[in-house]
Amino acid sequence: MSSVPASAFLALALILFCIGLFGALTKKNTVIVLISIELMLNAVNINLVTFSKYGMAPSITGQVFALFAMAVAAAEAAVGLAILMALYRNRKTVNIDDMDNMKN
Amino acid sequence: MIQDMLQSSPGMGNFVIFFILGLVLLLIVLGFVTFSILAERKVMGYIQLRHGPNQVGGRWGLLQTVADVLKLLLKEDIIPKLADRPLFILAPIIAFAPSFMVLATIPFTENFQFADLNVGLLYYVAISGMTVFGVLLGGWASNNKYSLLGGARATAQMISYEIPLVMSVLGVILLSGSLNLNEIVEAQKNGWFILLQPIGFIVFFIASVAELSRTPFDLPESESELVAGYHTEYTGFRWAFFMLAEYVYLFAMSALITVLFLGGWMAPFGFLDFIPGSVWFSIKFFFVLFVYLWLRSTFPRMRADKLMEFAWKVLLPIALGNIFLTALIKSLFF
Amino acid sequence: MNLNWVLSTLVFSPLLGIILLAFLPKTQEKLIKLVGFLATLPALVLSLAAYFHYLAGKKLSDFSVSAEWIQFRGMNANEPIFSVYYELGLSGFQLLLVVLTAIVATLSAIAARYVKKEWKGFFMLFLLLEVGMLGVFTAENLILFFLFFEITLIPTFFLIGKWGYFEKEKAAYSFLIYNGLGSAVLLIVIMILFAKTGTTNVELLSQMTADPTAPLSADLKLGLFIALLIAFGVKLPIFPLHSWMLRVHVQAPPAVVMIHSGILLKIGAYGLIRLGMGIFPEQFETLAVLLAILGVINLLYGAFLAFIQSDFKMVLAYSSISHMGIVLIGLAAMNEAGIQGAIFQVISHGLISALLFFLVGVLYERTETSIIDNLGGLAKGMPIAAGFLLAGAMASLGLPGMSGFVSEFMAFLGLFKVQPWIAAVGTIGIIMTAVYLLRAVLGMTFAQAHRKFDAIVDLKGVEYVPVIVLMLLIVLIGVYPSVLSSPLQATLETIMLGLGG
Amino acid sequence: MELLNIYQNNYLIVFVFLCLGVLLPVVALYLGKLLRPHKPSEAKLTTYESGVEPFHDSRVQFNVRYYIFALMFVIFDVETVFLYPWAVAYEKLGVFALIEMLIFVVMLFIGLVYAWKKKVLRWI
Amino acid sequence: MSLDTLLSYNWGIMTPEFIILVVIALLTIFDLFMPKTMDRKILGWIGLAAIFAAMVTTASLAGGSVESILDDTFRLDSFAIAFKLLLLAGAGLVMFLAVSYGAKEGLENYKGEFYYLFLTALLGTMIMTSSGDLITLYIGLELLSISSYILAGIRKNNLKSNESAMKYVINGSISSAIALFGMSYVYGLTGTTNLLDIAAQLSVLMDSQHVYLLGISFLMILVGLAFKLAAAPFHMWAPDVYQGAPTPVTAFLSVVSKTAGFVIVIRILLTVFGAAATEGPGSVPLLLDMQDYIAVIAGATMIIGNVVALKQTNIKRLFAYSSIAHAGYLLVAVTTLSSNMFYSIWFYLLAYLLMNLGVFAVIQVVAGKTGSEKITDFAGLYRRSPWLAVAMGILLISLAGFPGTAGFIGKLNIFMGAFATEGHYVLASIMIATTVISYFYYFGVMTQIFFRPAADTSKFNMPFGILVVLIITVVGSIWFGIFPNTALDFMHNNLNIIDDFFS
Repeated sequence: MSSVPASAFLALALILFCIGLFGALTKKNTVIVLISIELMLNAVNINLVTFSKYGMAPSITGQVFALFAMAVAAAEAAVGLAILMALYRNRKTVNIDDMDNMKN
Repeated sequence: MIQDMLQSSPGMGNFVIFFILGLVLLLIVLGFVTFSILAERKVMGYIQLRHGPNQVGGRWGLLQTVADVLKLLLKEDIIPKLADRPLFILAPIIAFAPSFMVLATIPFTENFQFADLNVGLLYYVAISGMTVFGVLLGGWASNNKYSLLGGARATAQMISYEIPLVMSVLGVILLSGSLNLNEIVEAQKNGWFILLQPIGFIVFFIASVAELSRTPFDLPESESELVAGYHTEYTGFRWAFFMLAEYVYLFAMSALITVLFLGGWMAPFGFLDFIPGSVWFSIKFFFVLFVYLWLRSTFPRMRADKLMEFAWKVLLPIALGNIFLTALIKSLFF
Repeated sequence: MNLNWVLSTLVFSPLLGIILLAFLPKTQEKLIKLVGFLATLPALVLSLAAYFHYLAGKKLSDFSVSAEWIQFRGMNANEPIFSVYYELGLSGFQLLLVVLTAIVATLSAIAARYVKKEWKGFFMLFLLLEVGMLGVFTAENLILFFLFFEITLIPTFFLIGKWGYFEKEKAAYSFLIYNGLGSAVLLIVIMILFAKTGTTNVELLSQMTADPTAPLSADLKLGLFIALLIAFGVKLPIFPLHSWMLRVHVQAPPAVVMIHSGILLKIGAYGLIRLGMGIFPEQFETLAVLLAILGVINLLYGAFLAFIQSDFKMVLAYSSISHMGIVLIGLAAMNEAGIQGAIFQVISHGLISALLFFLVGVLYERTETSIIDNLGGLAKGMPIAAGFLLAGAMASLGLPGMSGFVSEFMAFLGLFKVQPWIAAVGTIGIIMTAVYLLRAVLGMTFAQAHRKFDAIVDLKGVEYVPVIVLMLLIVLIGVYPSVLSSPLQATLETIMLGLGG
Repeated sequence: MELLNIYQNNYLIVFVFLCLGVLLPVVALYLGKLLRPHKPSEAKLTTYESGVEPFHDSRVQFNVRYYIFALMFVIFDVETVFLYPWAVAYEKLGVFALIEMLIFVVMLFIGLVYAWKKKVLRWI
Repeated sequence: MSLDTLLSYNWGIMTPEFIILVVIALLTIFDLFMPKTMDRKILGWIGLAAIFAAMVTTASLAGGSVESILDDTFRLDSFAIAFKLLLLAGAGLVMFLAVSYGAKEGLENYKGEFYYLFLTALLGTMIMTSSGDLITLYIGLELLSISSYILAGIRKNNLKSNESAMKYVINGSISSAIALFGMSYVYGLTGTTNLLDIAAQLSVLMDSQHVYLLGISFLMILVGLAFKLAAAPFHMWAPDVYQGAPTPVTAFLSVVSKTAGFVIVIRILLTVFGAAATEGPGSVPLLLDMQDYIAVIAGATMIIGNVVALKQTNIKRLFAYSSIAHAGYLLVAVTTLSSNMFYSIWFYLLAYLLMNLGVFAVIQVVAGKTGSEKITDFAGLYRRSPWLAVAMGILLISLAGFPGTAGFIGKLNIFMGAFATEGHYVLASIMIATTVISYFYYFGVMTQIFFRPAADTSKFNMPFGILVVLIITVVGSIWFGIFPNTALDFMHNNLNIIDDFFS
């Protein structure tokens, strides 16, 4: 498996990141948006872990960073879902386009 | 031979060999499951002073479960009209596959282990967590109120008990300084972790019972409340795979407890070393298994709210405390 | 004797009034008006004292103040990279404007007796405005100048917007935006100069721009000068930038228009002379013809439009534009007579317009109109007021013996020397001035009366003070111009030196 | 090189187990299809609700409590991300890490107490 | 790492953080175990005391040499102290607002939560200022962000609050993911997350491919942080969030959070990309190469912020756009990289803190009384409460940047930098032009306050907290407008930021 070059991992991360970004920016369903954001963060983690093994100067720090990123992502998702629940209770929708109560 | 193969570079040949070996294990496990069901019935029968299977299946009802399997195989396969078909089909597979996968890393004896992973314990915890998806999906895809409720309950219970489970095992990791199951066994040379980690063991054991959805924590499939729970709509072999997963987990969990707390294949005292590791392992393994069966036949089912609160309010704080107690002991005495 | 304190005290003395007013109950109308009036007096006294100090033959530089104020620091250096000093000073020109400001401010405080509501707020803003004006004329430093310049904006905005007439808010807004833009452009100029030369002191800058080794290219200087022209052109106002000023003249309350027309517009002229001519003499020369043409356009445009107005306030507003044209004409001449004429015009117009607007205020107070037709036959009801109105108009149209004549004469004299053709066209404006002013004033005083003036009281009591004081000053300058010209001598010499003549 | 091979072979085994785990159900179900009867009827295909005619859609909104527990799980489970490496490396890190982790777990515990007091942990 | 290492660290430099951290924990526990009926205001006062104590300790740390502990992840330098003081001051004032917050659908039920979440966010900002490592920087940022998400949605039964929080979560998470992705490349190219080590590594970067990659990561970090700063075109979330959040939270977001955003921008951009070479060692830093991008963002932010503000009818939205515009002004200073950049940014943030918090104090009083947030609610404020009106007037004038107020000096500083170095004339001109545009809406509010008649002439009750905030902000705005050197000299004499970055 050492034959797999680092660039493949990086490309994977980039593709995942782009998919996530696309989803986060275009999807109507808030849950999917949150999932897309998680995808973006996971792409970052792939990057970090790849670099920690195959980077210019491999070091363990990348993995540490990835762990922190995971924990933060979890907290973010938890807060996002909690807020979504509060919103759903009041509004009965998870559609982003329905969030237009302001601008007046 | 195995060592040589492990050291050769991986390729198709290795894959085939591993596949055959894995298949052997699979058959063993299937055989185990078949007979552990029988054993369970028998044990419960004796404990509750009633007879287990004795009408069919030859002597002691040995073939009873074989007949059961054949019956399941021949049953008509029904997928409800309103069900979400792809998910309905997928759910049992998702539930079963991880249960078998976790077996790969368990060291049965010194030499008999499939994958000696550095992060074996983490692997077990991570992969076993996947089963929840199968259960939840099964419940959801059936489009049945009982199933949905059962699936949700099962999920809530499993994830709640997973927290104390992973926390309690930290004591073991602290003492052994490794996640590799082999090394954990080695670390018990001077004393089993059940002695050094009594609190951790108790928490782990209770949580494991809940993870296996066995009495007294069998709420997800409480027949009397939920008409069987998340697999209400499943029949035949699809249903069988949910059951199979449960029993394979029973197998895996018994093995894991043996490895983590009971010293794995090691003899309890040095002078008993002449008895081979596999025997020791089997003895311990069957003992643990027996305790599970024993529990099932003696305890009543817990109330749903008590069950959940027990995990968060009792087990989790104890597990957290145990971590520090262990860390403190370790830095003071080791 | 150390006279450093004088200018600071002079500029900030109205603040004392503000503080006093803040503690007065807001229902005490009489008391508030009295305090407001009294608070303008220290500045007046001090400015007159300074004038007599000068007349006594002592140097004006006695008054200069300079203190450290702001230091902008950069990397590593312990020395600040840029320093702004608190610098106030007086030259002859500035002295005259300070005196003018002090006088007009005091008189407007008297005119402020017509304010009908919220006297407290009015006087507080009014006094703040005075601080700003005095500061503008004494600042020796561009940043300080800009600070005071902007300080005049805010009180004026509120004074117009709150105490003005019907379309007050619109007027206040157009005042704010036009002047805001002007000051923004001014700020750019100041900042570029500051960044390039490291100083904002006007003196130093004048020396620096004359120095060919200074880090300012000719193109940049021209650009800066044009920007400056726009900035002060808004204030003055020069023809295409004037529309805000009409609204302000019509909508603002009398006391504010007195200040506005009498002094605020002069800030534009002051800026052009002191900064434009002082710092960029060469560029000024380059654009002199353009300025002359702009001046004539202003003159004619104002005059023609003044001719067709039916509201006397509008007449005066256009007349202001027209008269500011004369300032430009004088400046564009680039010789001693012209510049002197321009400065004379600045001061004389300050006095005259203050007088006329005061009278308009008086009339409006009594008749609630300023439409010329409605005021016909005024001479019967209010003979004294009508008389002063006529006298004021005469001064404005340049009757010999009054201040207007001296200034217009000298401005044109200057321009004829250099640009006879343009000047010739300009003279049409002089004639037009006579026509429209007489039309308007005579229409009010002696024309057929459309209403009864029985119940209307003529000028009385304290109202005489502004009228007489202003009239006396106008005549004084007309008869004895050297009250102005002697303090100006030094200033003019400096300017001429800068112009290379 | 040998270590790498062992490492990779181990994961190959994991992959084999995954394949087996998936294949078994697939094969078994396929074989079953050849053996079992197939006689669908309308009644067989309806959803089971204790013999009563099914009513409403079954995919009702879950009780909100389930979500809250899911959130709690996410938080606490991910925090173990820090506990596991810490436990493994504890020997090398020493007291320093113990104190650090103590602070961390105290914070975690405050979170638990918070949830407890806010009655989030109560089922029904 | 044994006990010796543990004790060898100079923990004293973390005192402010520890104070806040301990108080957070205490407040959480107090809130949980206090009887339901008890007023939670006491928690607010405790929090305030903590902020004050942290401020005093931070100030007492000033003047020392640069110290770093925990393997250089926590770094206390002059930069950190200077900005930490700002953050603490801002947070303290916001706390005063929060203590007196009593809107109709107020925070009564969640007041306890509010206080410690607020302190948590503050802790995040403090960690950001002091971090010497990408990981701590990121953790600080997220600590701030996640707490802010909850704060924005703390009125959980209010639909607007929910929406505001949801939008904030989505936008904030996307932006931090983008920035993090950029950071991962920086890590990949250097193999370290320590900012100084990164700088050292990047300064000898040779490969053009890597420079290209670094450029991409720069842009990603810039975009991610631009979201946080609410810089155009990534500002869309700000108005909605500001409108929906409770007023103290809005004040916090627009002041403290923004300050923290600039802190991180300076830290990352200057340390990492200021050192990165474009063509081998000693060549032009990448940051200078990329200056144009920042300039474009700055220009767009100023224009969009000011122009869109013109048509707002909701006062909080108006100030959302206003604060976007101010972020634009600050970005001008970042763009120019002039020698007085730190002073100008710091001073501007100080001025901005004073004037904006003052304005939000007034908004809180007025909106609390009327129950709505329309600009027309301010009509006749001068009649109803002259002092409040005058205070608001002064603050607005300061925001508009008139001389004699701190806002003017702040802008002057920035102009100075813009004209001084290579002469960013276009940017500076945009800044001046948009400032004039801003007169329209600032004076529009003034028109309501001073010129329009009041619909309702009842008086306001001014809680003590609001009074304190107003006095501090108004006096501060004028004081620093007239004697700016009191602040600038403090910076210069006690702190030497330049050394932190270029030594």
